[in-house]
Amino acid sequence: ACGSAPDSGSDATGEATGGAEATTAEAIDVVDGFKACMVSDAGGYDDQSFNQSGKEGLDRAAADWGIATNAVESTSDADYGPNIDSLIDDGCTYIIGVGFLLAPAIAEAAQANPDIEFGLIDSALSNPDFSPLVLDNVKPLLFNTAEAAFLAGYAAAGMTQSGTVGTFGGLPIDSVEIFMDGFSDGITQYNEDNGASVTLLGWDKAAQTGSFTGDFDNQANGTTVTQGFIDQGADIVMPVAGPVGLGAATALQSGGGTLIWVDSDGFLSTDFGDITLTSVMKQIGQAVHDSIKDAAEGNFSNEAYVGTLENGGVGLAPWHDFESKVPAELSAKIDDYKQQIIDGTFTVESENTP
Amino acid sequence: MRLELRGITKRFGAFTANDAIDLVVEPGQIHAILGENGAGKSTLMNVLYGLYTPEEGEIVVDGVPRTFAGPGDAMAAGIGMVHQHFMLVPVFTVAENVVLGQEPMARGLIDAGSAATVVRETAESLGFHIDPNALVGDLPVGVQQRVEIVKALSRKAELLILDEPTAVLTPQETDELIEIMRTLAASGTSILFITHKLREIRAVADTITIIRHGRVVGTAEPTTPETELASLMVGRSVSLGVDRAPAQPGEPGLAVRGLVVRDAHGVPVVDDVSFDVARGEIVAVAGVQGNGQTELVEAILGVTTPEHGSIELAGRPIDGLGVRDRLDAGLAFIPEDRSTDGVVGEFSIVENLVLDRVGAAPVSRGGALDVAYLRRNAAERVAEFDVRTTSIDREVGTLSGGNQQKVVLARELSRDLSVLVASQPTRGVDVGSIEFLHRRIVAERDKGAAVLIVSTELDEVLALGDRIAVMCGGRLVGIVPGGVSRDVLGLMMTGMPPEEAARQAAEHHTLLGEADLAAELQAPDGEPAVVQDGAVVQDAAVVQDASHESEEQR
Amino acid sequence: MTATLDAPTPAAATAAAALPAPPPAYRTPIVLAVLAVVTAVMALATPAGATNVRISTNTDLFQIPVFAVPGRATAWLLTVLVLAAAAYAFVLARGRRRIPVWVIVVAGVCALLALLVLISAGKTQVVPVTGLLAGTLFLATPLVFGALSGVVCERVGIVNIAIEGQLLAGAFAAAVVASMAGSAYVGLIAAPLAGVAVGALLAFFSIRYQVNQIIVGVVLNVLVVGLTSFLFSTVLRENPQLNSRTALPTLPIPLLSEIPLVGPVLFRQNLLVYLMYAIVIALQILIFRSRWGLRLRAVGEHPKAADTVGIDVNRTRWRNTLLGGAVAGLGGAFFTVASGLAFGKEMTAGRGFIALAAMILGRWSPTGAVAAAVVFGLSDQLRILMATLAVPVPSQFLLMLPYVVTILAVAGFAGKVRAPAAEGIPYVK
Amino acid sequence: MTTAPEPGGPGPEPSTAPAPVEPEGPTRSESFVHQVLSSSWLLTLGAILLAVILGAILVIVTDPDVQAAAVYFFARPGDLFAAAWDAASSAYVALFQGAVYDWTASDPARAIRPLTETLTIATPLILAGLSVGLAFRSGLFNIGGQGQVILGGIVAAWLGFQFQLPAVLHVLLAVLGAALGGALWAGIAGVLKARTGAHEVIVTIMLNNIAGYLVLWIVTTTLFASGTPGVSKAVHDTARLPALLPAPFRLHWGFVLAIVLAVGVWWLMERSTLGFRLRAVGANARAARTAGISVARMTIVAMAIAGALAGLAGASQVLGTEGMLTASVAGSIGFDAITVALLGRSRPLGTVLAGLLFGALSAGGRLMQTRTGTPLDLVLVLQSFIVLFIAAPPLVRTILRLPDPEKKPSRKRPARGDAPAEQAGAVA
Ligand SMILES: Nc1ncnc2c1ncn2[C@@H]1O[C@H](COP(=O)(O)OP(=O)(O)OP(=O)(O)O)[C@@H](O)[C@H]1O
Ligand SMILES: Nc1ncnc2c1ncn2[C@@H]1O[C@H](COP(=O)(O)OP(=O)(O)OP(=O)(O)O)[C@@H](O)[C@H]1O
Ligand SMILES: [Mg+2]
Ligand SMILES: [Mg+2]
Repeated sequence: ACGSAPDSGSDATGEATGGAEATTAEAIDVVDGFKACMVSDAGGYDDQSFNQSGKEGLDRAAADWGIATNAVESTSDADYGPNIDSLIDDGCTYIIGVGFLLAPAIAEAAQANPDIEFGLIDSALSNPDFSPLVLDNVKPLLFNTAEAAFLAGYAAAGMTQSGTVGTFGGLPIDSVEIFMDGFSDGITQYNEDNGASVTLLGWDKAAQTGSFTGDFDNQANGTTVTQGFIDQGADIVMPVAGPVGLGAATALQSGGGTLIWVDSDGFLSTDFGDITLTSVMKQIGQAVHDSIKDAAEGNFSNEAYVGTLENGGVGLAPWHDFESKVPAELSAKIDDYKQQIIDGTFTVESENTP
Repeated sequence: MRLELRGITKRFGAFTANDAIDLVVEPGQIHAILGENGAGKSTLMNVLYGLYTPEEGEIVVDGVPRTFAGPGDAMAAGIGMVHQHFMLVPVFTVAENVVLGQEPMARGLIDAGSAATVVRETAESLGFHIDPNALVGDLPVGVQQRVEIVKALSRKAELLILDEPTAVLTPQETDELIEIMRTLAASGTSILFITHKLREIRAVADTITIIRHGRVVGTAEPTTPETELASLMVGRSVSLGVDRAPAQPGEPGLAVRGLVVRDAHGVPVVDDVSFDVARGEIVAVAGVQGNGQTELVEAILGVTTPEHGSIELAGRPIDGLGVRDRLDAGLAFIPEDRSTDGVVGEFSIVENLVLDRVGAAPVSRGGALDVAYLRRNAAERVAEFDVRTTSIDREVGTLSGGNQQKVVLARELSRDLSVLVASQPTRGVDVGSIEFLHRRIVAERDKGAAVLIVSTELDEVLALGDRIAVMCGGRLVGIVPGGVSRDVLGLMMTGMPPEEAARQAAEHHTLLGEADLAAELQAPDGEPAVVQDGAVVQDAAVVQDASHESEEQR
Repeated sequence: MTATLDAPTPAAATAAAALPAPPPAYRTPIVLAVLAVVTAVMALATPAGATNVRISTNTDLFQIPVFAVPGRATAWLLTVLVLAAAAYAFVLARGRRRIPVWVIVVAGVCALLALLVLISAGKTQVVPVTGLLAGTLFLATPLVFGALSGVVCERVGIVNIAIEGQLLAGAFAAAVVASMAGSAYVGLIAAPLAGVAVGALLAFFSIRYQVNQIIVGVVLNVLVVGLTSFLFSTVLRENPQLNSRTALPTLPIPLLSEIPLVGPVLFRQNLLVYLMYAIVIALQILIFRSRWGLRLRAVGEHPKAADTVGIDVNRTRWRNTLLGGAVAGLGGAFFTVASGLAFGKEMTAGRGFIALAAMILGRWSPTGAVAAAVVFGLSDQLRILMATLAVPVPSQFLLMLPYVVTILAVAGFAGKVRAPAAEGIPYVK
Repeated sequence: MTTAPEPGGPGPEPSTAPAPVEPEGPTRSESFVHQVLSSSWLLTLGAILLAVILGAILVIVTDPDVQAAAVYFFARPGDLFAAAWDAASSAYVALFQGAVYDWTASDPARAIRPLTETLTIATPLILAGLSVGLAFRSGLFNIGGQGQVILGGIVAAWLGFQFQLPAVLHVLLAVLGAALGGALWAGIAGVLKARTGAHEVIVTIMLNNIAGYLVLWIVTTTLFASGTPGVSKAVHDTARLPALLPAPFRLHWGFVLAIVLAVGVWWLMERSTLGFRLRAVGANARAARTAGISVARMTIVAMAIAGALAGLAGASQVLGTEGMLTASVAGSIGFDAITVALLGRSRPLGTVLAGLLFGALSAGGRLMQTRTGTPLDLVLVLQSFIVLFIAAPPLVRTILRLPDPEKKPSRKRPARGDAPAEQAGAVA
């Protein structure tokens, strides 16, 4: 096709309706003028983490049902309000804010624009006195990540050769610490169950202190922190630091360690599939996708969506390459806990739960 | 080398610094160029050395016309230059400075050994010794100058330009320099010797070219009478001998007791100095630059903390006070380097005229500047001190040095002052202004201020000092009455005690002193070109009609 | 200076810095004495019990078993060492002699070690000395490159605030070109070229147009962040194959890499780190002893003097600004190919500014810059270790540690630094 | 001596007559006229134009449609040009609409909203820009705006939610507290510089990082934490800087504060003794010292005032725009402020204008992103090119072939090294 022009009938504008290629999803009845939009937090859509997952959900919705979408990126906290506003301006009818940092901006916009629907990932709204704030036109999309992280912790404790595992975060913020809390609990549980003494480096749940690299940018810091864990004998590490986790992966790769990824299935989304034991998945994309479907069909509700092991909103990724290496009884025990959590007979608690 | 300059013209914007200058230097000749400040001497030399490209004219070396794109070309053509402001890197060693640009190499790195050898051998051929490994910044200026000469000669210069080389030397050091110049000339090196001091020219030059306002206004022989040279150089006759009454010392003004100041290395740079200046008296401090005068006045001002000793201002100890309080106590201060210490170049004349008294009425009230007062003050001071400017709002940095200096003096002399400390009050100022500034300083004395003048120019010291203190190596060598002979001061500047200096000076004169004597003998009317009320006439501008002027003043 | 947008030239800045009368010569000894007191306090606070130290890695030829060091005794020993350094400094200061940098370094390292003992004594975790050192080197690498770039540029009289931009441009170019070529080594060629491009802009504006160098530097940083992020969000997002992961292999040097302790740290590295050694050594020798270095320094100290001996000042500045750019650009490769990572937005995360600090702290000399970078890397390592050892301090405060250490170092020891005299001043004949 | 020879005259006789004229150098009033004549506005426009062109090139070459059309360039070159024009023009049109006036908006309020957004965003930039500019003129390079904004924000938030006070009093207290917070933080750098000579560039960079982690910690403390993680309690309404316009406009009194402070800084620097001293120290510290001005004290004072201004930028965010404290309250205000101050030549008027330009670019950038998907980073590229071009007028003249106003018969200043930047002219 090199050098030959496309025939003039179909031009670039054809793309906007490019829903044609969506094959898997069944068609839905989209409300007239529906437009689904998204605002990232300051991390931006390339964060290899929740902004990116959210955007994938949005893109998938566009592809599946041919709905109009728009996504804007924020570069700082000051951008949230104006970005939401420019989306309102742009004719969006359903606007999703990614990340708890957008909560105040979403609350404000929702109160000012009662006819527009909003979604908020990772946070519910609250009043200044900590009491929950429920607005008719805001749907919180929450994830009980600790549940899945618990399973990952259990798995890590069961799989470690050295009896030491580690975790670290990018910055000490709740959405990061919740992973670390669950992970820690999983290890404690394993030790209790098996009289083992697997130690966790990098997070002290009781004191809520631990290892952080200081930002979500400098991947080299992930490498050094992980190398520090390896030097202490750790052989499995769960970085909760977006792209900085890739730095951890390189250290694990050269140090013969194993990685537990977070947010997405690291086996698929990173280049480090061969050392990825499993991933703590937070199905933000799916939640976004589903909430858009509801809104598009006119079925918006302000009821919070809580991703749990039960509804598959959070989960442990498949073992992939490690399938053969994970002992059957460990795998079974993990499934067992999963079931108990789903049944409600076992709960994972974290003070960082949204 | 035979050098010929033909019709050299150099302009800076609309300003013509050199105007069709012709000049011939014969091999082995010492060719003096005489001209007052700003005449264009340095500019011409910079053209010759390839630093400036002339707008017009030709440089002919040994009959071949040359164009110099940069100093590299000039050096290649055998021209060496010792700049008025030394071109030495202070943090480099002597050897590094000398070989810079033509480094001897060994195994890819600079051959330190042969660099040192070059220094030693060149210095020895001129009859002195320099430590090649000394840091240039640590050396006295006189030695730095020798480094410059060694640097030029080590580049096989056949023509050596010396731009005002004697400004920083004691008379005795000047003698040594003259010896070196003669040695060089004898070995065939041509020398271009820039100065505005007539006595030096007479002592050493083979021929003289006089420049005024960028033009060659005449050539002369060393035998030409000083008066003639002077009027050629200045274009008129000027008196620099300040006509002043004898001092009438009153109460103590400034008292310095056992002052010791150490530098960063712990070396005492002011070493146990004590003296008094009474009100109504001028004490002039003579000495070669870098012998502690700077630190002495800085300690008086309070920007340097002395290790020992005390300072009293009008009988009141000021040791614990900061600069601000000392100024408020009646100290007026004229720093030696006006552009770095005296004025803020980017500030207007208006602002600079109140730089050290913004905090008090009438300059400000309630923290707000009184703009009307500032402008009125500026207009008055500019008129009073004859500051030449297009506007009082002009940035001081764009004024000429002399006018900048007038701004500093105008500021300091318009305050209530009991003590005036002035360093190099007329450095780089044109002849006419020197006269004016000196008169103003004497006027302050007569109003009852205690005045301390620090100057490296013996002429100035002799012109102003009621008493003269000489510093050497941080110590006060002695205090002698005004009007003593230059040779005595010169010897004291080398550290010799006054009595010894007086004895030796009587025994044999310096070359310059001899030249003076010779000139006296030659002077057409036999009138010695010296003294008037104990003040010495500045060589540069000879008094012809002193009588006329005295008449005027009567 | 009204003319130059009123940014202070560094010359003015340093002049101001040097002003408050000659600082007391006893400052360094006093600071060291304070440090000794702090160390003593730490020794007092050190719990009973031993610190487990490991100085070999699993892959070493000679395995040295983990051994225990008595905590309190070691802490006191370190205190004595710091005290000795302080005392020696006092003696030197009284004799008004220069206090050599190593005295300060020894005291600083001893104090840091005492902190290490304080946090690790009586704990089961080991102190992996090799790992600490290797991590220090790792963190110091980009800082060393950045600081060396600063040294070259500033020694020739051009203030290089654009180090951050040069590192980032280098990181970007290394990743993209290595991805396209499929070889990490090609990235090592592209990175310095990108740095040179940034250096060329710096030189163009500050030499040719005499724009204030601080302005140009600050703005170039913004420009590079803007450009790389823009390209990342457009071209690289659409063509992920342009930004894939390529890694420089580790090249252990036979024999040397088997030396206990230092072997694995220094000689089990990739090419970029070996290049760093070579550049540090070469610059340290060449700047002070070669023709190039002499002229470089002459131009930075007294350009007019250099001009009068036939050195083309502005050409010298141009060349060395480009060279400095190349060094920093090469250092940028650390973030991508040398770490085996793809490019990420703003992934240099302010290291260029830390490098600038290292250069000043290192007094404009290559070895000084290395020492400063190592101090920074070590304090960063220490805080990582503290977090790992679960020291009960909020994580946010641990994260501050390297920055606090830098401020203390600058305020305590490096105050009276002298920048090249002509730095920041354009040369016009 | 620089007096030109008077033709045939007797030379410079000392005289007490009113000063004769020296024919060199521009005076201040002259240079003002000169600046106007040299059409600095034209130059500024030229600089912006060049930056816009470079930005357009960047947009065009990275645009997928353009790349697609380039593949078959020889078959149908028109497509390429159309696609290129489309990519660049739509981005810039959106930028303009987002910054000034949006004629496509649904209602009049929305149409003029962009301009108010520009002013809102410009507010902290102007305040922090004044901070950097004041420090510059006092001879200090304050890279620490970021940290000072944060400290200002922390104090403003705390005073804002912790106390119950009458409206005017409360906001005054919170604003002053923010200024004090910024002043103290910057004062650390000032004191260290004055006492130990520690380079303010290093110290302020480090303080930025420390402040960043400090605020991260503080929003998690029980004192600050709200129901929403990472966000502090909201400040009371009594502590809010009141809105200037009704909702949906966000413009608040912070903007008025910024303008008033710009005037205040002008007065301080040009008309007060303190400003005089600060400028003297900045321009020539040695001469200032000789004139009895304490350089150390002025260093501390300058940093403190600069910190106070930056702290007010934090207050403007916390008490005005946002109403609460978040960990990234400073955004990139502290760094943008450096460029703003550089562009504004450290003068208050220039800083206000530069702040407005940057505010416009960032407000417009958001709409550009929303409408055309062009990454916000383009704004950074535009900003840096504008500053570079404005700092190098000869370059702009050469490229745009503008006449050189220097070429009139006025003597150039002797080699002071900075002459070319001189004509940067009034800016923006
Ligand atoms: N680079 C320059 N730009 C503009 N004017 C200059 C420059 N250099 C010198 N001038 C002017 O040219 C004139 C001649 O200066 P020059 O330095 O040659 O004088 P000089 O004879 O060496 O004086 P001095 O005895 O003081 O050294 C002076 O008026 C000076 O102000
Ligand atoms: N020499 C000095 N060096 C540095 N700062 C000074 C100096 N003198 C005064 N200041 C500072 O400037 C402020 C005003 O000082 P000053 O006493 O000069 O006031 P002022 O300008 O005289 O005002 P007013 O005329 O109303 O008394 C003082 O608070 C002090 O901080
Ligand atoms: Mg928490
Ligand atoms: Mg001269």
